[in-house]
Amino acid sequence: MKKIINNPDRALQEMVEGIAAAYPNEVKQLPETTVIVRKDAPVSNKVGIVSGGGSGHEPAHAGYIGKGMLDAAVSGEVFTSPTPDQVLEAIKAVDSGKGVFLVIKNYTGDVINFDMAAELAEAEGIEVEKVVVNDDVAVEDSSFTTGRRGIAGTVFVHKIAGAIAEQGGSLQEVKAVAEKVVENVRSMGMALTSCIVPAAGKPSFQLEDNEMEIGIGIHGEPGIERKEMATAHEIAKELTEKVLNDRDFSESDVAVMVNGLGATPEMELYIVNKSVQEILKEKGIKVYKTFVGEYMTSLEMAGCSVSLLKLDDEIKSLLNAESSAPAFRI
Amino acid sequence: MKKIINNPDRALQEMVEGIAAAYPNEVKQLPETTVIVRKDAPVSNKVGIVSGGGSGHEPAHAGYIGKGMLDAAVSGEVFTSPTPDQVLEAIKAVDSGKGVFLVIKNYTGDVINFDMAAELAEAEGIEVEKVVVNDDVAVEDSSFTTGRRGIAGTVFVHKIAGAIAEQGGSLQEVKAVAEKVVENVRSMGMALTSCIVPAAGKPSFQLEDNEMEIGIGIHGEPGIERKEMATAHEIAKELTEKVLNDRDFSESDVAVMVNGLGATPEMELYIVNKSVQEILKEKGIKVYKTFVGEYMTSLEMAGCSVSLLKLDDEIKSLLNAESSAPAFRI
Amino acid sequence: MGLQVTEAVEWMKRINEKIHINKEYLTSLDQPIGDGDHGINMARGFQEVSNKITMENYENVAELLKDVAMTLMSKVGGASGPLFGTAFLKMSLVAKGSDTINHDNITRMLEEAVNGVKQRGKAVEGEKTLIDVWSPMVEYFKRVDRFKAGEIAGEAKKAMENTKDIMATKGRAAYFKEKSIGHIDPGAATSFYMFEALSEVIKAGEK
Amino acid sequence: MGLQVTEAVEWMKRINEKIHINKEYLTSLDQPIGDGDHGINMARGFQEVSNKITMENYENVAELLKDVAMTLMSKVGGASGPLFGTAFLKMSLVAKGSDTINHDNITRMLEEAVNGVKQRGKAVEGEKTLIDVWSPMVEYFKRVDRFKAGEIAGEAKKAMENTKDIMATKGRAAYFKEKSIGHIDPGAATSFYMFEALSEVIKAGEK
Ligand SMILES: Nc1ncnc2c1ncn2[C@@H]1O[C@H](COP(=O)(O)OP(=O)(O)O)[C@@H](O)[C@H]1O
Ligand SMILES: Nc1ncnc2c1ncn2[C@@H]1O[C@H](COP(=O)(O)OP(=O)(O)O)[C@@H](O)[C@H]1O
Ligand SMILES: [Mg+2]
Ligand SMILES: [Mg+2]
Ligand SMILES: [Mg+2]
Ligand SMILES: [Mg+2]
Repeated sequence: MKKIINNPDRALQEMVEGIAAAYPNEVKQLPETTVIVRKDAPVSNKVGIVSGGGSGHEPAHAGYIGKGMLDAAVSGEVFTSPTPDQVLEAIKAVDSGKGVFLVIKNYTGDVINFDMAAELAEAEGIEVEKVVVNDDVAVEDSSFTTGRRGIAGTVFVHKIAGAIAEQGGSLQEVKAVAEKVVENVRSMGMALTSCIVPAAGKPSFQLEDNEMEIGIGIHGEPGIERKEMATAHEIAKELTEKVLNDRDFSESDVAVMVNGLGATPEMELYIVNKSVQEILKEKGIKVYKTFVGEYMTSLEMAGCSVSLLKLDDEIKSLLNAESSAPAFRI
Repeated sequence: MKKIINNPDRALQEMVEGIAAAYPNEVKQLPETTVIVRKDAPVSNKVGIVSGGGSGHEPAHAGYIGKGMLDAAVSGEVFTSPTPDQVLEAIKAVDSGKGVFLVIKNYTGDVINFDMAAELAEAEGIEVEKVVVNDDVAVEDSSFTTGRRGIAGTVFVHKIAGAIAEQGGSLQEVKAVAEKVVENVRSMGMALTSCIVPAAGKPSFQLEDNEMEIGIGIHGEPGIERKEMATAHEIAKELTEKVLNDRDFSESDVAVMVNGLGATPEMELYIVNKSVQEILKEKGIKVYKTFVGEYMTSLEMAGCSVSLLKLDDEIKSLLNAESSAPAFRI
Repeated sequence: MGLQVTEAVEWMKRINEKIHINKEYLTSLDQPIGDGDHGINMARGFQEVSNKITMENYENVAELLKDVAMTLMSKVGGASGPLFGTAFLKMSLVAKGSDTINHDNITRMLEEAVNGVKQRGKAVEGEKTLIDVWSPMVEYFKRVDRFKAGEIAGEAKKAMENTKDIMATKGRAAYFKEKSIGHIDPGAATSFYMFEALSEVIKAGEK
Repeated sequence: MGLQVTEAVEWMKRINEKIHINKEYLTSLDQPIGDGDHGINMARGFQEVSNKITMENYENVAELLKDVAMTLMSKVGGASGPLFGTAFLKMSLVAKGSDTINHDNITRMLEEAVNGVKQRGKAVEGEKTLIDVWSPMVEYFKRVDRFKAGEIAGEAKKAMENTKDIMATKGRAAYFKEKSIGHIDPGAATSFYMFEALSEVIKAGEK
């Protein structure tokens, strides 16, 4: 394992300090936590938006802190949900009295830890609401199982929940629009390589030179299907069609996200984007806005995901609203 | 070699089309070229800013096109300077009559091809000026040799030349401030892995598991020195001190860029940033603004570079000026 | 016999030891059907437990178990942190007022632990989780009328191994559906070490 | 004897062939002291040259050489594209008005080519570049009084091999300073193939 770190056990803490040191005018680290909040938190008369999860997904989640997006991001150990006490600190730091909204990705750990934090916060008199993002169509949607994972589509939820909160929306209004985004966003990912959890020191799985994993998550877990390596166009087609088969996007305006998982050259993301746009055009789906880059990563995994968000006028206007988050400036 | 491409011979063209397809309201591709220009080019009464070079450095250079930054980016084959005819097309497309300014990284190929384009443009009556960026302190500065390479510091030149042009600066004013930035910016990089030029199909060099290359460029070339792998702090120290030894930054306000080369998890960049900030603080150097992320990459190379830009009031205000470039929004 | 504070502390330290020895193994169980952090998570958590309880003087086992629970909840994260945390918290609640952990109260402690985990994890038996060790252990303790050190580890091991044949429907392993079959559940393996440690402490007490 | 259009076309096609056969070798020369694209660049360029000249009918060698130059300049990029482009452009200018490339004009053609490259590349002899093949070849052609097919390739090869001992001061290899010693310059190797192809075409014409 070659990584630019000092010690796997201190990587999380040092990263958080490095983020705080990078943007001292915009954010601050809550003392003795791995929580980063807006410098001006709590913003008075605004619903606080909190997200987070394991680390290793950077720029998620701290990169999305800013005016018009998140108020706080809680980082756990690499790929490990943060603990309830950390989430609680975040909630307390961003509550202005108007309540706090949690954006949670649908993983057992994230759901449990954030839920526990919400209970603790409510016990302290803070109103808390949440949404659980489950955009990954690689996994079957089922109420009998863990259900779908939350992946890159989560960034759209951050953006739009953050925008309505910034505009003064109530906790219930934030929740309503966040739920609408969750209903309307779908994603699918693939990987060429695994990644290395620093504390594990070796790749989470092995792929041969002619293999790829389809239906990958963002925690270095293997995908749903191992296949022979294909062309960019075939990959774009497979991901996009899986997304389109899952939800009716026809005749819609959509936002597209082609997300790199960490080690994919941007060149390749743009080649994928070319095919995605062609495929959508063929199907009569109108692309309103496109995002290409690294938004929700998996350490140094090579691969990408494609997300589609179906838009209506409300979501469009919230998507276009100003955001000062370093990793999602609009 | 595993890459998400269709064919190495078409990768450049398809990437350029993918960029154009991603931002149809902001940019356009000049037909039958690999040139991307601002949608509204030429912007009347504004000096046009053109940059470019080989591809494989994304988001450089097309990601820096936008109001307040570049007017055009010319992409060559991977790591290969674009040809004069392509650069000429870019110059012609962005000239509003106020002249065109070229930001060139100091590589023989880039310098020659851009110079030839400038000569051709001047023959067509377009006024052209240029700056050659050579921020890489890994290479000795010498007028008897090729001299220093241009690396990540180039992004600061784009930003600041773009800002003054947007404010209506004349060609000479743009040139003067761009030269000031070049005089005041220094960078140094290192790598943990090589990268794979698609058409070559194999890594440009090999590094063992306990080795790193110090003084790396951005074209997959080996570094100046091969060393035993070190900690993030040691790496940050070596890069920062090399930069500080080259130019007097003491008592200055600086902008910092911790740049990922393509496959480095952002987590690691922030860990490096933590050390860089500590080192600068110790030396009494005041950090005015920090940029952490992938700004000037080398395909899927793992590694990073550290750049420092010494600031005065003029450069500060230009650095802070609005930019709508997707990869450098301010 | 029963476990007094000293033995209960010893139990926790043995869990910590076992988890450290098997940290890589536990992580490797979490790689094919999870995200490869289970051993790392549990080792971090039980190291903190061990540090914490070494520094404290407990008057009763309930207090000790509560500290274990809180430490796991605030140091592990992931799914396993709050779930094992809940298990120990529930055990602590049942143990309140008792001086020891003994055969009389262990069944109720484990039963409450399982219920707590089920509620937190929205899971039941047969979903390939740590419940599939804890729940059979409740049944086992119900069946026997006293601590039988020689049996406990074996029962837990059997339960752990049975998770191999289950198709996961909860936790990360659920994403792999049929492909999750054939792998031992990492949380079940950690649970086995917990019961193995328990049996060793009981055995030591019998001497 | 001299090269008429047909032979000059044959010369270019042979260069193309040699570069394609040695594409990986040329690229591998560019890896330790460059960016590993030289073979790729030259193969792309000469493939385009070959396509272009196959489609055209040239009246004289100057026109042919001009197309070669323009194609290299607009299809290769990097340092080598404009530099070899300049070399062929200068040769074309000298060849203007001549029906053939022969021993009388080749010296002047190469001399002008070298001057053009030197000016464009701001380089001189001894900096470990393609100049270190072209310039010795000028000297060679000055020394002899007629085309000697048997010697040309050997002379070029010697010059190419001599670049091994030079420390680079221009081009990417200059970044490696002392470490550039011991490697053949990629552009010099390509230049050798150009002269080797020339000698073969001359030899074929002698028969
Ligand atoms: N819903 C659930 N109910 C009970 N136990 C669960 C549930 N989800 C996961 N687990 C347990 O947690 C273990 C995984 O723990 P760990 O790897 O530390 O956390 P994570 O899955 O968040 O990475 C699984 O092996 C399983 O035993
Ligand atoms: N300044 C220069 N003058 C003459 N030749 C040069 C100069 N710089 C580079 N070259 C030649 O160009 C060759 C490299 O070509 P190539 O690899 O295709 O371009 P790049 O260096 O841009 O990647 C070198 O081997 C050398 O022969
Ligand atoms: Mg985990
Ligand atoms: Mg090159
Ligand atoms: Mg896990
Ligand atoms: Mg080269």
